[in-house]
Amino acid sequence: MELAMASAIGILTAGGIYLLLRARSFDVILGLTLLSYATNLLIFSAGRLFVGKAPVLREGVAPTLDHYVDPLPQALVLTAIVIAFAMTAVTLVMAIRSRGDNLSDHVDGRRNDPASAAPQPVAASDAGGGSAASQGGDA
Amino acid sequence: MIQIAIVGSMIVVGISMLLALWRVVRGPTVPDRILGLDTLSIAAIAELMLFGMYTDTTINFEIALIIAVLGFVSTVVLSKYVLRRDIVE
Amino acid sequence: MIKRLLPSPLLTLTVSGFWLLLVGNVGPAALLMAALLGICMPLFAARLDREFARIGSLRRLPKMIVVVGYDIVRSNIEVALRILGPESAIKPGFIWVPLDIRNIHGIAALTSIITLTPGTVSAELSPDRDYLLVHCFHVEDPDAVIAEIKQRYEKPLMEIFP
Amino acid sequence: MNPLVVLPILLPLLTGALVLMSERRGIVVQRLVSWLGVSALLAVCIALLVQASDGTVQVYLLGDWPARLGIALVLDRLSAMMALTTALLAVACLLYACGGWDRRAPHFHALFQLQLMGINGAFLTGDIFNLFVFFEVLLIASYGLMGSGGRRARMRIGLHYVAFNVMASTLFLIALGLLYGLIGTLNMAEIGLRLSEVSPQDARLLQAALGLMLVVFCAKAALLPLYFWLPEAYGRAPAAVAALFVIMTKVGLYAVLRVGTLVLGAGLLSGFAWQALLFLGMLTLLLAGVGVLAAARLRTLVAYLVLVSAATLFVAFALQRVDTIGAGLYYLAHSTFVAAALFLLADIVRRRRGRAQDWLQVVAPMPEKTLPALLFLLAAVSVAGLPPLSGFLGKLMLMQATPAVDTPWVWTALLLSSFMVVTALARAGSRMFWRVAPEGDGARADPVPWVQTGAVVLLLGYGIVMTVLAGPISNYTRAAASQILDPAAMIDDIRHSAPLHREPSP
Amino acid sequence: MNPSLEILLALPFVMAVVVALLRDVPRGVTAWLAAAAPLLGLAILLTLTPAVMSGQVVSSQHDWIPQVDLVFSLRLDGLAWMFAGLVLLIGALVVMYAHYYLSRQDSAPRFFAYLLLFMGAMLGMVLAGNLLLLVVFWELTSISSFLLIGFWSHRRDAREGARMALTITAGGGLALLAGVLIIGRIVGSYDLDAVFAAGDLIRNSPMYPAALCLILLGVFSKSAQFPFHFWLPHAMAAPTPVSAYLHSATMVKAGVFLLARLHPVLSGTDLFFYLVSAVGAITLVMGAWNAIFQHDLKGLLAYSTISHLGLITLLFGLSEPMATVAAVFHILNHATFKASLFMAAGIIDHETGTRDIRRLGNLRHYLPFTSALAIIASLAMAGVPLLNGFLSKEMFFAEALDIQHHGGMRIAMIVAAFLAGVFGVAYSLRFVYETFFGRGPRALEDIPHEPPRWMKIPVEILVVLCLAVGIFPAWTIAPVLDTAARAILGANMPSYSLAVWHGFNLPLLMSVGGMVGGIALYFGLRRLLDLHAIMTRSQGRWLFHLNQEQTFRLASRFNKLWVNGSLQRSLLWLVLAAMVAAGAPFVGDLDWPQLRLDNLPALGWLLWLMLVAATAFTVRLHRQRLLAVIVMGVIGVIVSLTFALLSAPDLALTQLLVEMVTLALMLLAMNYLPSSSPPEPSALRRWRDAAIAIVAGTGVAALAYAVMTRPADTIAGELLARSLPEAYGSNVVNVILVDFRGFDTFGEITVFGIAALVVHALLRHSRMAPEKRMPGGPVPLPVPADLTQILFPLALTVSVYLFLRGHNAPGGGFVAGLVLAVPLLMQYVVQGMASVESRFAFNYIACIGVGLLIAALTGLVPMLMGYPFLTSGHLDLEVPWLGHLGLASAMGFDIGVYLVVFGGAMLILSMMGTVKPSKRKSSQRGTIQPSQRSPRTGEVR
Amino acid sequence: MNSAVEFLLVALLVVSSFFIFVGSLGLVKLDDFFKRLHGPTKASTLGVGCILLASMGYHALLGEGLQPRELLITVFVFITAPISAHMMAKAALSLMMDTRPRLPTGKQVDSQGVHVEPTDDGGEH
Ligand code: NA
Ligand code: NA
Repeated sequence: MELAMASAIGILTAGGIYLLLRARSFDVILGLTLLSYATNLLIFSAGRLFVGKAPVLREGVAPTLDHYVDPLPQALVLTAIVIAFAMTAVTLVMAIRSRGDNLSDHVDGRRNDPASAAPQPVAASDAGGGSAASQGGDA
Repeated sequence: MIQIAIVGSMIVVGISMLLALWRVVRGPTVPDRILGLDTLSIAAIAELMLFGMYTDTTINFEIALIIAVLGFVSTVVLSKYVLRRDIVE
Repeated sequence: MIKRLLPSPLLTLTVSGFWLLLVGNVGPAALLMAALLGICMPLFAARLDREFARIGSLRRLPKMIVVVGYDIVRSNIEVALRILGPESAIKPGFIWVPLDIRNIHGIAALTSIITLTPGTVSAELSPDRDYLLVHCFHVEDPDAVIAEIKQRYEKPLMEIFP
Repeated sequence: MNPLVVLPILLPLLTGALVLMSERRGIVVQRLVSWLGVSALLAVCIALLVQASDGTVQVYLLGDWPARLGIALVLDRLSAMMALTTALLAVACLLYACGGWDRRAPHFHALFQLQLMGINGAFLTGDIFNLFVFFEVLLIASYGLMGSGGRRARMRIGLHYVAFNVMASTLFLIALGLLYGLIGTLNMAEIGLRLSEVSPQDARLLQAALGLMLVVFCAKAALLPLYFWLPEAYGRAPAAVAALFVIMTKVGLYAVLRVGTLVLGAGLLSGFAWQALLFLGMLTLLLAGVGVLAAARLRTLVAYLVLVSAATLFVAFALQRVDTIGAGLYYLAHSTFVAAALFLLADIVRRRRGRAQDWLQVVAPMPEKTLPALLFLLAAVSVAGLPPLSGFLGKLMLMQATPAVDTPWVWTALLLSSFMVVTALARAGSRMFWRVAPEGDGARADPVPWVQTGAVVLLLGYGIVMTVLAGPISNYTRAAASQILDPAAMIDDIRHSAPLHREPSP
Repeated sequence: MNPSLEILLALPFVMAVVVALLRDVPRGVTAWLAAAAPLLGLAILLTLTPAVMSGQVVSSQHDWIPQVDLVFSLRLDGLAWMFAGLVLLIGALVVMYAHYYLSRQDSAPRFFAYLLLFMGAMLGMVLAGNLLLLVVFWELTSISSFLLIGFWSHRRDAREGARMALTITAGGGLALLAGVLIIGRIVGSYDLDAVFAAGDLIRNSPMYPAALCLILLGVFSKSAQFPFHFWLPHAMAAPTPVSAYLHSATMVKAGVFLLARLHPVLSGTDLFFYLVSAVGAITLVMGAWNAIFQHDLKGLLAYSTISHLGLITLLFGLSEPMATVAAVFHILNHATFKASLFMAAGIIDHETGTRDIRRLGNLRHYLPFTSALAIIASLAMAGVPLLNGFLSKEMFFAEALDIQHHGGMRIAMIVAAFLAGVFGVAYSLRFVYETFFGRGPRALEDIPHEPPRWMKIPVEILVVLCLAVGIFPAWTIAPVLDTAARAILGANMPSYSLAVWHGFNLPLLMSVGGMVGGIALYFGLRRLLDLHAIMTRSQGRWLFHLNQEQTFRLASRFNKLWVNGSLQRSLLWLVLAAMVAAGAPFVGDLDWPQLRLDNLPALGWLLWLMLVAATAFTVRLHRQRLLAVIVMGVIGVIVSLTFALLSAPDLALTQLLVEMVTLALMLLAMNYLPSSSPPEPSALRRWRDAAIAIVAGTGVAALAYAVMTRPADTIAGELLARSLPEAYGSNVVNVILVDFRGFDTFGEITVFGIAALVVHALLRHSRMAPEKRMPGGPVPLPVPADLTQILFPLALTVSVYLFLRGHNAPGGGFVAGLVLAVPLLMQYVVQGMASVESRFAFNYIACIGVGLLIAALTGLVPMLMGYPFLTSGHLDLEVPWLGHLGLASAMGFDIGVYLVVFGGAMLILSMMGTVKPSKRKSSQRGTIQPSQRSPRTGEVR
Repeated sequence: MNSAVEFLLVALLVVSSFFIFVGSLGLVKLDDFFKRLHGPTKASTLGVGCILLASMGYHALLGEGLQPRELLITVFVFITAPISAHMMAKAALSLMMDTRPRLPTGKQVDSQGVHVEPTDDGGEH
């Protein structure tokens, strides 16, 4: 069981890191998502792996680690899942805004995708004078 | 005997999930993949119920319930994406 | 007053029943909560209601359930056999089923039933709601299929959702 | 238990929540709420500093659970000082933002307050997972502050910043998972205690976990080779935000110091990694100096200055002496204020110079330059470590405290980086302020509200106070250093702090 | 305690501020205010003179930062007294001169403020009784001279000159600081008296060479010694009063002052002798030679200054008592004649509009009086008898001839001295002859005439001093020289006589030879070469420029390569750093853990297989984004099932729900992103990344395996035991979330809420074009709409159920919040945004705020009752016919969670679903032809 | 009693796993999307339904007691499965504009559900 879990974590990590190092924002986000699966499984398995010992107390069963699995890593993973979700949302929005504003979804703003051939926006003005709405995406 | 049947069913359902996964990765069309995912989640309900019997608890009920109530959301948003690209119009 | 407090008694009943099923007991606390939810949820849901379709007599409902249940079992076996058999023996096809039922709840119920019954999937409703596109796993006589659908499902549904 | 300890976290949170609910009432109400919150925060932080200055360690058991079961906040000299630094900085940043940016950036006040909550939480918590959570709070708020109201290049930089930090957080989680799997507890004091009794078999696994954690902290604190994200991110952030961000590299440094002493302080793992940090710190110092020379815009230049100060602090902390850490802490507060002041100043310059912005190459005049030039001079002298301001004193203390073995390299790195900074700042200053207006150049001078200049004056004023009161302040920082270098006492304090009404043990 | 030293030092600083603040007073007042500082200072100094002359050291001390031994200690001994006098006297004259020199456009308040600042810094440096304090003022002189040199900031040469001066001198200052710190380490104190007492200790210390070299770096850079000399000529871009001040008496003399200051402790070693005298000699000759070829009056004077400073340095380097006396003497003499010459040059510039020797000439007819003054001062510079320069030059020749024990050095020094004498005469001659005699002036705008009376007075005073010292040295300068030199030499003070006539001796011969040689050289050169045509280029400047610009350019190029702002590089380094940090402990002896393949049921292997396959295909399909997202959905389901099977029902629930919402988010985002990633140009890079990924994955797997197979030792037992009796919940995971570690959850929902705010802030005002448009308006989905509408209240019921049960069974606020949000999302999807928003207007932002407040208030209530934040309470109610009701206060906290999660999720989803389209771009990107889509990818073929 | 119950439960399990398996098999085996779409309906109706019955029986008779709430799972599956199928079918139809069936009235329906006259170049208008 441990071996399967460890190898699964490893494979998720490897996939995640490979995608993380890609050049397009969406690929990076996919990579981060894979990594977050790996991380969650890893933290979870820090409480060791047991079948059928959910940490929900039952009457007549002594509340000890012999009968229940360690609940703390599960709580940590819950927190981690929620935070990862929040981060994913923000990253996605940054990615689409970056794509919209810079006409490229390359993480470094490189413009080698033939789909968008419009001129590069002037780099200097990023401070947003006036209402951003009116100037938002206009190059 | 019932234990054997449960374990056997778990394996059969597991294989069904594997087959569904095969459709997901194989395609060939996008709706095929969506269908595979949908099938997978339905099979997951079955797997969870079997597992509950196997370990003699009902602790997984909430999970199965959630898949039943909201599992279709993934299918719907994916289909809507194929249909319109904009899933919230 | 009652109408405004309980816009849909059927929904109230459903929700309350759901609650009791969920908590698995009928103690006073559960009943109180069920009542509370039964009142609140429909009010909440009513805000999303787009077409206030009427609900008619529920007399035909039990029979309907039995029919559908029987059909599901029957066609399940039938389709399973066809899947296991040679694929060349399968003759799939699309059928446009002309609809007489106008109530949107009824149409929804009809599409659901068609889909739930193995062998047929309702794929599309024409924009004017006059036709329902049904894909059949194996069809030899389209008109028979149409007739069966109209007879077995649409008719009782039109009574339930006039 | 002293309820004041939790207030640096709660006050910004409540303020943030109230701001959110009052957003529809307009900017004035938001500002009012925000200022009330920050003033209260400042008062609380001052009180905490006074309380901590006598050397007692205050432990606050949240939920009244014993430290090992629940989450404990720990207030010692170091955390009190960090919280006060943050509060002082926050006052100036808020002042600057109220000059107009808060109108342009949606949710500015809420995000600002929640950012403060995250920073203070990171400084006060005594629980390693809770530290992660507060890291995330401050990071996500910083994403918002960075992106809100921005466009174009800032979005790309923002994406860079976010993705990098998300990956760092992932590493943090991996480290935490391994750590918990081996040690079985999350309270820093407990971990410190258990680490000292760990079997040699587990030791290397623990080293791996803690190594990962250090990598994360170093990434936040921008140590070589993990600083690439910083120059652009800080250089592009809105001024008030960039100024506030200055404290964030310090959060990473704080974490290095805290975890490095409290967790790694005793037993098998002591001394682990400090040599590497020292070496990388010096290298970073030099490369950051090169960056200062290379910067084409004033804001980027200031960002590299932040890097210089972070690297200096790495050196100071890695030397692991009471005197070097004490000097480092003094330098930490100084560099926070002065770098923040420079970010604000750079913004003022940028707006005064019209289209030329803060590009250093461009020949463009700057109208009404006397006051900004004077402030820039003060800030530059201070940040370059020239006498007589706080930067000089901080560097002097650090150089004096450097142990003889490390002296040649440390001094060389410090002085060389200082030299590069002087050179670059002389060039920047002369290009910014010593241009005269050619006729007809269409420079449009954005008016700068007095509150914004006031914010710069305030920050530089902190630096001057630090210069004048250098004696007592450095006494305090040294005391803080000796306190954190004696983790045994602190571990004892934390473990034996009793809940109010619960049983301490089953 | 006598505060006169403090007042003396404070005066210039105070007056600088006063002058700077009083910007609107008439110029005369400004000048008088500025002059007040040196004049009052001189008065104070005068009161202290008797004590100093009698050999006392006047001192005072104030603590500043005792921890680093930085004491504000002032100390007036003979040397300090002499320098203070010089600084103040020449300062007063310069103020007077500057008042007439500055033009209307120049801001007098600013000028005088800088000047006084500089004066104060100089005073502080000479008065400092603590080496660190000395360094402080040393660097202050660098900074203030930067401002002075760059005073005419509209001129390029001024800006460059100022930067050059600052870079060189402040850089030297840093070296000096290091040197001083080493001295402090050797001595254990920075107090000058303590340092003086530790001369032998210092010279014998192994750190002595380092300290000496570092201090000399400071000295040489400040006093423009070779090879740092080149900043000085470029500092001539400053207004002439500044040059007169900085380059005669003050700035450049700071270096030699320090040399004199530390002479007792540093000199006396061979290293000192060779280093200092050699550098001095080179500077002496090189400066003098270069001076001959300058066309700019001030340039000539600048090189002459360099040369004279070399002479002083050389004298100090000789380390003989008499040489030291000569050095101090020459400091005084040089200050007087050089200041007057600069002022004279300024007058010429002022009256003729040029300083170019080639355009000047015959000025004695136009400015007879000024010419006379300048000629006398030039002769002093040349070392003509009866002028002060002659005396110190004679002493220098004598000392060069008197070098003992260093044969080669003696000859070199004599040659250098002689050459310097020759060159000195030559450039002085050139200055005099080509300015005041001969033909000219050429191409001037106006006919020059004498300047205002008051402008000449400073020059007159200085020239009179030159004469007085030159003719009556014993009566005028002797006591001063004695006082100053005694402070350096102490008991080693030699006996000497200051007389104009010492009889015929070798030094006199050298002087005469120098005169003759100089005259011959000048006229010889004139005959052989066209001096006017020779364009000398400042090699130093060129080098400095080359260096500095090159440095900036190199730095910038390096930085662009190294810190290129690439996320890919950032992430790569982060991954590599993590791999190194986690791998380092295992380098050397890696013991592979024993692998066990037992105890995994068949189902587990099936799940494993699915997870692995799904991961592999996610990576494989990642360029087709929609496909990758679908495959990743499988991973979510499998991970969730894994959690369920391995006893973590809460995790499984949460994972499932988050999965659904994430999928929706990704699809919403994909509408605004390209549908596929272009192929990557570099296969090498892909393989590299794959290798890194595999190594990292293996590493993580190994670590995870090692940890999982270790025996566990956790505090969890206690959590389990105390969960029910003290926290009143049997779902221990939930109890941890809302009670034991409620503070984490608190942070977590804050993160969630902020994320929603961030999304809102980023999208509210932005307009974005969808990547590709589908033709037509929103598509109606009547059947799904109807069905989801039926589902909606039932799903909400489930949400309430999960919320209420959470404390004792899987569920809780977070899950319930999402179960509330997801059905609502469904409504948005099937009914359309407008339809839902019109019926279901909800302020999600306020919802987040209220949620956070409720969560906080649940924690605050126990605080009001004296318990810590978030302490949970429990209420056991016996309600008449409802029976037993248990209420944990943690439920209140969970309500906060519920609201934040619901509000946050909905805010995020609705913002992403309602981005305002940007009309301009939609036309660029075009629409999708439904008939041209590929069923395989859903994209246009 | 017990063995009869067990036999019944085993039978239910066998039936359900059979249908689930056949459904997935169909998903893999059949060669056209619309044919495959019929496979999973078996899983969601008889397959899941029988397992739920088995589970209820198992818990009622051999385990923790009657769990009527498990019935709800079936109810929800029956409500939601048609939505999924309908949406997937619509999605698939939208990707086969040229081969999708025409209305009996002869009109074409495009992905927006709008009647359009059939033209040579597909659904453009
Ligand atoms: Na069907
Ligand atoms: Na939309």
